[in-house]
Amino acid sequence: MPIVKINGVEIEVPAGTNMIDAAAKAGFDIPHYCYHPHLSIAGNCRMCTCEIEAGGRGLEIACNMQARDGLAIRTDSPQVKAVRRNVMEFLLKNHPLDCPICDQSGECRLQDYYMEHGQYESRLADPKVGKHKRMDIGDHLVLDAERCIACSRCVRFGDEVTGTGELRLFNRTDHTEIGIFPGERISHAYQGNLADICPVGAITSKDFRFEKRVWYLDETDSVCTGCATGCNIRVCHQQGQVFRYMPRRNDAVNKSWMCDHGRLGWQDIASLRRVLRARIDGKQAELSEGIRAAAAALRGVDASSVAFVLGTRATNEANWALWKVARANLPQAGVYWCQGNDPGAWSQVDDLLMDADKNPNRAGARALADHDAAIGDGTDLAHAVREGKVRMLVVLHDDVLGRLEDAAEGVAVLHLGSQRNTTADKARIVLPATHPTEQDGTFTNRAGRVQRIRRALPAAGDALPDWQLVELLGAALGKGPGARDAATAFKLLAGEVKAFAGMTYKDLGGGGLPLRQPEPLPSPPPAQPAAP
Amino acid sequence: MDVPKPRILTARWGIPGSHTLAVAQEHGAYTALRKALTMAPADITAVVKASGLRGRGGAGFPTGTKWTFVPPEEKRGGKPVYLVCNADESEPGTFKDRYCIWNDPHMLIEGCVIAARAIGAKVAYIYLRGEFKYVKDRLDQALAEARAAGLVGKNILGSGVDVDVWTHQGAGAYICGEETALLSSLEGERGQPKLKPPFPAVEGAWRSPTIVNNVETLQAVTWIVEHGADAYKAIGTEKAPGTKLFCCSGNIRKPGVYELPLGYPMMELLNDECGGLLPGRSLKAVIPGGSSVPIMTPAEVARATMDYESINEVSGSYLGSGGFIVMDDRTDLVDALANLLRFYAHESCGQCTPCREGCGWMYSILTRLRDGEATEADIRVLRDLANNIHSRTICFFGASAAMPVQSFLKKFPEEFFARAGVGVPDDWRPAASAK
Amino acid sequence: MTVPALRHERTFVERLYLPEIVKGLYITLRHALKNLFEQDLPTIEYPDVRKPMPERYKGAHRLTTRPDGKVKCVACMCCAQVCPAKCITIQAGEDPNDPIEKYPVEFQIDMLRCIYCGYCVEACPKDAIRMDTGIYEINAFTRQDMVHNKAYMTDLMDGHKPLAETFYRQQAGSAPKGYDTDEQRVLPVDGSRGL
Amino acid sequence: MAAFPQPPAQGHGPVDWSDQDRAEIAELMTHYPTQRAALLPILWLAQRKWGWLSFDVMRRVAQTVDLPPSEVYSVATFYTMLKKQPTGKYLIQVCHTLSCKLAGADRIVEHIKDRLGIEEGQTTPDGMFTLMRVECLASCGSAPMMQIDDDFFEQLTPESIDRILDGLAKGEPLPLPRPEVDKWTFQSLES
Amino acid sequence: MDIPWVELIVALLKCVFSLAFVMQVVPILIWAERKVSAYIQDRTGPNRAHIGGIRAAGLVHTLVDVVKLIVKEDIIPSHVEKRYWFAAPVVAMSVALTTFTVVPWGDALTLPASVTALWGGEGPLSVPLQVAQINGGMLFILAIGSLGVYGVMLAGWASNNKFSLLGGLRASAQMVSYELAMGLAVVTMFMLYGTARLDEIAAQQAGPIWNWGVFGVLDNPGLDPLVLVGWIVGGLAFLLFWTSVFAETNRMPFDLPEGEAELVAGYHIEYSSLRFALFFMAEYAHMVVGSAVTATLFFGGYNIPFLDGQAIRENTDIILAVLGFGGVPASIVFAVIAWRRRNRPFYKALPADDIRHREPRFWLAVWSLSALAALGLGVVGLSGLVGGTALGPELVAFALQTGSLFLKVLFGTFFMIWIRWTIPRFRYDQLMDLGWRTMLPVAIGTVMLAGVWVIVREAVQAA
Repeated sequence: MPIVKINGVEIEVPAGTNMIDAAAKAGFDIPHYCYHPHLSIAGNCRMCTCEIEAGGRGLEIACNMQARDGLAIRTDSPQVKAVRRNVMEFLLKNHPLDCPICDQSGECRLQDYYMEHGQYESRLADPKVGKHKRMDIGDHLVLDAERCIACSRCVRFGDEVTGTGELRLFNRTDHTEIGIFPGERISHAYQGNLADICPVGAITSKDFRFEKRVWYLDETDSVCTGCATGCNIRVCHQQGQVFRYMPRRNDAVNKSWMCDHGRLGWQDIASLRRVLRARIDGKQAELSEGIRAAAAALRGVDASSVAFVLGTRATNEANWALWKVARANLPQAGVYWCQGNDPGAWSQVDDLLMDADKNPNRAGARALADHDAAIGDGTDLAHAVREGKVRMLVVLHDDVLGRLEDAAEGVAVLHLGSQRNTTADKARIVLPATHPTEQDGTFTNRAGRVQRIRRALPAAGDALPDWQLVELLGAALGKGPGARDAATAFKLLAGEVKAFAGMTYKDLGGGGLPLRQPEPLPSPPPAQPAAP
Repeated sequence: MDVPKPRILTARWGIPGSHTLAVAQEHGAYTALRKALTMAPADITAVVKASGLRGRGGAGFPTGTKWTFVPPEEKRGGKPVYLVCNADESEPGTFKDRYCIWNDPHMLIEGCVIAARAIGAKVAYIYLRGEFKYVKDRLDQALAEARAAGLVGKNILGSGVDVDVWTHQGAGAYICGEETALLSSLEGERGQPKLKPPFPAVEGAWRSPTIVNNVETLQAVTWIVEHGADAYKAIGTEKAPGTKLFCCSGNIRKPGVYELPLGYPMMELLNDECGGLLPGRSLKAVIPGGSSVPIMTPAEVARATMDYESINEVSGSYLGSGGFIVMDDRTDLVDALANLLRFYAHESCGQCTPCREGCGWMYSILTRLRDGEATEADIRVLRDLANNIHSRTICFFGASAAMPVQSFLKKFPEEFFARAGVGVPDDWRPAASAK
Repeated sequence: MTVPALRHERTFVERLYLPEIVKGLYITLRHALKNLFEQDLPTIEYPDVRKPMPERYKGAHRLTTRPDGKVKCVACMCCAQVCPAKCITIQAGEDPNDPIEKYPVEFQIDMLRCIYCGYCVEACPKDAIRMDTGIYEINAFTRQDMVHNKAYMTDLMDGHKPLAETFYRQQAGSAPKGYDTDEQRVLPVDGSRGL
Repeated sequence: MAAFPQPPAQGHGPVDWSDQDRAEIAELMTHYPTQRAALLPILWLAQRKWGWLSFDVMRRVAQTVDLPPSEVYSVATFYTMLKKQPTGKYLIQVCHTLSCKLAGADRIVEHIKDRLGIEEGQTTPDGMFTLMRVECLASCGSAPMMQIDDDFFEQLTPESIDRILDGLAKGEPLPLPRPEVDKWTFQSLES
Repeated sequence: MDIPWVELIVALLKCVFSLAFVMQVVPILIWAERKVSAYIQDRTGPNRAHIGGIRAAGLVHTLVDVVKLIVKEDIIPSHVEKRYWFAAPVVAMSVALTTFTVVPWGDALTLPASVTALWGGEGPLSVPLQVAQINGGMLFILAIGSLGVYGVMLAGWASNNKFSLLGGLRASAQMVSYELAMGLAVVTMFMLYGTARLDEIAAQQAGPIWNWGVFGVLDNPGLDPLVLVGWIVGGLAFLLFWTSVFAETNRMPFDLPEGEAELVAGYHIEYSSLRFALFFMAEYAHMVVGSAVTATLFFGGYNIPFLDGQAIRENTDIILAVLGFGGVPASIVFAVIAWRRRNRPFYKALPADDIRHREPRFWLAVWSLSALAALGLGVVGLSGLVGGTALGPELVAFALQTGSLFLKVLFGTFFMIWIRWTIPRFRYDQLMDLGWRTMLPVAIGTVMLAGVWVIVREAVQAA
């Protein structure tokens, strides 16, 4: 691996590494607009210009400079600073400076770099070039061509990531602007990324439009629960209200992208379909009453006719806890996991990010099933129900009844979940669980990567985190798994289940870890409706 | 100056019907090709290299050396090699290629085939600027004749060499004269320059190795292959052998294209070939190599000879593409610079920041200056902008736009400051009256 | 930076206190008698007489308008952000028919919280909020009424001049410099707008 | 929010190639290793066929080369010779870059404007002529000059302009070939 | 008739008079406090409230204040000890008023036989101008004054509030501390006067000004340098007493029982409306009584220097004439000033129909009438009609002597106000330090010195 020198700091990077990345590794921030780690090099913003000390000469753009032995650059010489200042001046020449109404304010690179590298005094006495403003270019996007600095990130995104290529540069000279063909609209499912990658306010999101100034938002790293892909996200929220999800870079999962369905996933946090209170036989009840009633109901039936259903929408911790509760208190009861596709809910599946399986933790539930061969799958459960062996179902976040339909007539159901569905509506006892944004835990994505979710919001209503709800149910039955918090639950889980062996929340960090197993789980065939 | 003025490139010019295959062959066309077909490609390259031929497009890079940059076949990974002839003649002040093709299309075709053979290309494209529709028609006609005669296409003259030559018409973009932009345009994209590295010789059109040569260069190649490197070296100067077509325009009696050996004194070009200035006029300034090179003062003109080194030594300017624009004392230099900047502001491809925003900005300042509405501070901003654009862009266009501004402001500051209503400030010329 | 007070050892006379007390009494008596007999106190007999407010006096906030009558404010939240008392609440909205896309659907200032620091005025990039009304009588019977809303602040100076200017004109016969003539407005002399 | 760009008031409506065009396009495509490289020649073809490139035409071209229409529009807006607006029957483009300016291009433009009674960028009411100033046309030696459609007219004088425009107005074809083109050195206009 | 009706009625009248004497001063003091503080601080003070356009320099405010305090809601907190809480302001007020009963405001009013005959009296009746002639009059004041601390303590404790309790504690500690010095200062004066009866004390100070207590109570000084000792004794006693009066009345700089910064308000924090007003007025009543007692002990009481009761009665007509003709030009000057004030900027800024435009006219009228009255008085004096009657000189003496005391009280209270707006308040430790470590030793020393002086004085007077 070549060793390059940046501002006198020597650093070893893989051959071909871009100097912006190399500098970042060495701890130097090279300002840039057009460069994006997951897009091709355009080199047109000229902001990343650096001075070559050795292995070349003059000023070169860092984004088009590849690490090679003997290369030494400076990112802080007076000349480099002058170039940045001048480039900023040029960029702002025709920029409308409508920061007050621009949603990008606060996360705009023009602002940031201006403060850092700008000239601070205007020399502009000439009129600015006017361009198209406020154009409706897609279901989720607004385009303001005046703010555009023609970095062409969005063009390259359209060419290289989605392959749709709607956005283009039109005209030339300082009339260059981004736009789409008249009558066309951006219709792919990754529009939000265009607003994300736009370093200025040219492309902004309609969903977030004028909702909040970004500097008010708190950010919590989490994982998207919209499908099995498990895109890394950042939950942007303020005072208990989520305003948007943003993708978080994780090269192993989602690079820098996420789909629009996932991006709008926060809208169901406060939806009418949330379960906020415990219900017993259709009547609202205190949570403690609900748990007592559930325990009593479980004790009142023959243990062998009870089936516990692990949820593919529940965290690993909760599934493990439910399994432990079942094994410790009702050893004769059956434990099942269901793959749980919701057929038809999402039809669009591509080779980019979206998965047909809309459950974020299928692989986690499956890893548990692999650990304990006695855990049956959805087919086994359907069998058992049809044969009438099951008199009582304990369901964690799963719409079992929705799939079994009338086969499960007469089966008493205890539902632990956050959203109303067929199962929750028909259940005898419903206990409210939190939305993933309201709890700590882990999900295992389709590729078997265990990733943290973090609590961003206070729990709505009486809801409790999945694992805690199960824990309390276990305690009411006699023996809970004995976790005090999510981290402990995960630690116990890691100590017991080989696939998670040795993992801790600290190890998972921001990017997660793959399950420990000889080979990764195969991806499911896309768009194939799964059997319940 | 009594130097021989051999007609190498213009040999067949003026002969009636020289554009037809029959007349051209009568006057020696395609003899070089026949000779080249007998040579190994490497030998052709060696001859060209030995001749010291430098690219006539403006940069003056040795052509033979450029050809050697094409990766050998085993390193190409099966990618083809392309030859592209740059006939996108759009530098203001330059108009030679049009006459080259118009008068002697077969010499270009011959050159293309020879060069293509040298670099191993199977296809050569002649990129003509969009306005040269009628030139393209004549070239296409010549090509058709040559193709019919087996001089172009598959199995040329039974040698087993395949070289197809196609014309490609641009559509009015100065920037397409820049080689990477030309390749973008050839690929059917916006004619925006590409990042270097990789250089076109390594990764050019369709990401394959591509050699881009000027029309005049390829025609010179024809002559070199026919007559040998030594004959070519005998003409011109040591560092810049051969002849060059000079496109003379502006306030002179006899504008036009003149073929002269390199190293010809500039003053004689002006006074003898061009017929001197119009009666009663005196020389104010000369732009020696197309609009984008720095301007020269009369004193510099008197000392310079027409070759790459001398011009640069004497005035810091460049020979460029040989567009020799003469301005006499009637010329308003502020207006002239505004005129040039309007050209650059109009032609910037809009890709990278300094040139995209800077050219328009410089033009608007110059417009105000021309109209007497600018101040001294504006002139300083203008110079700063030019400095900030120069060599900070993807392609050479930025420098092309900046150099006139820099040189006009440096060499003729009186006119500009007078327009702002002030004298030249003391700090403007830092002891640099060295010129 | 703390500056140490200059102290000296007390002399015996000073330690007796009584002479010092007499000195103090002399000073206060001198003031009292002077004021009793000369009667040129700087006190202004408000509200019959009003002090000419300086141009830069920070009175009640108003929202300025564009020529078409819409508020200049574009709901950029700069004022809300900079406000140390966090008394400004803005709800942004989109105006589909206006080239200036963003406008405040509601703009509220809780005058009970406001500390009149004027940061909002300084932070405003659009000159949309000003405190040049000269109104310092900000009162209401309920807490809710002390929350000034967009309509109130927009119409506050409707047809009137900023108070400060009126006072100058009233008292000195000339307006202070620095007011743009477009927005000059006349305030009723009875001061009813302020009460 | 506004739709972008505003489609021009006029367009061509649905357009399609003739068989001859298709053959020509197929032949053009053989010149290049990729299909899209033929975009520029096809746009020229389209412009010659339909006069100018409306959005309808560009959409058709996009289908032909299998590209998003925005890509075609992007390319079309880059090149000045591709007409995004309809012009008169004859498009007069007068060069006004440095050499032509030194030779008096401004006078030429003024003369044409006076003669046709239009401003730059306008079309005569009868739809015959559109006048434009353009940047360098590589005919600096024979300045001043203009281009009418595809043809150069050089060393212009007011008289020669009158002659050319008279001829065109009468419906005569463009005088071709013209003697100036074969010359490469010129006697300057001594004026 | 066993019941001496006449004496009963006279006693009642005297009570009413003394009550009126104190209570009429209180509003004036409140007004003066505001006005003096304003002038000292270069302000105008209260001047808004008016009756029919007449603002009377802010005097109306005091009236309005009273009305306000009376009609305000009387908040009785639920957590207080009700009985004591109710009692506290009453205690405070009654103590202040009771002490005045032993202060004489004139030597005696001798009603001639012609008057007493109206109710069948026999011969002239001499009415001492003092509510109660008690032998230990000064001791009575000390005793009753000490009760004042109960009002404060009760209020502080009964309010059941930390702050009020702290205020009450401070007040009681402070009062107890300064009572010592006060008592010793009084003892000094006892030694000098040889009696504790205030009427006798006042009578001893009649005549020349050096008879005043503050100069050591000297009948016939001569020019002996030893007189200075008397001055020192009297002066020290006065300083001690006067300082203690400040402390006892909780006036600045000894107003530690109150304190917005540290105690919110002090012992009366829970009081509002009229109950608060009682505390408020009690403070001022205390000031009046303190000033009256000080005047009596040190400044000749009701005596006018060089003009004892006998002299007044003998020269009634001359005094009246001088007063009358002296008053005329003074009134005219005031009338002119009042009339000129109509040109003040304030009146010019008023709307034309403002009712306050009549103010200058009102004052012009008042001062004109006053000039007329003074003229009348002068004429009466000249005419010699009054001096000839039996009752006339008695009434003039009564008026002048009471007026003298009134002026002295006013000056005393003004001085208290003046001090308040001049001197910053003590810290509590400084207060205690001053009381115990400075004033007590000095007071003891003063008592000793007084003993010396009593002996020396005899020698001096003998000389």
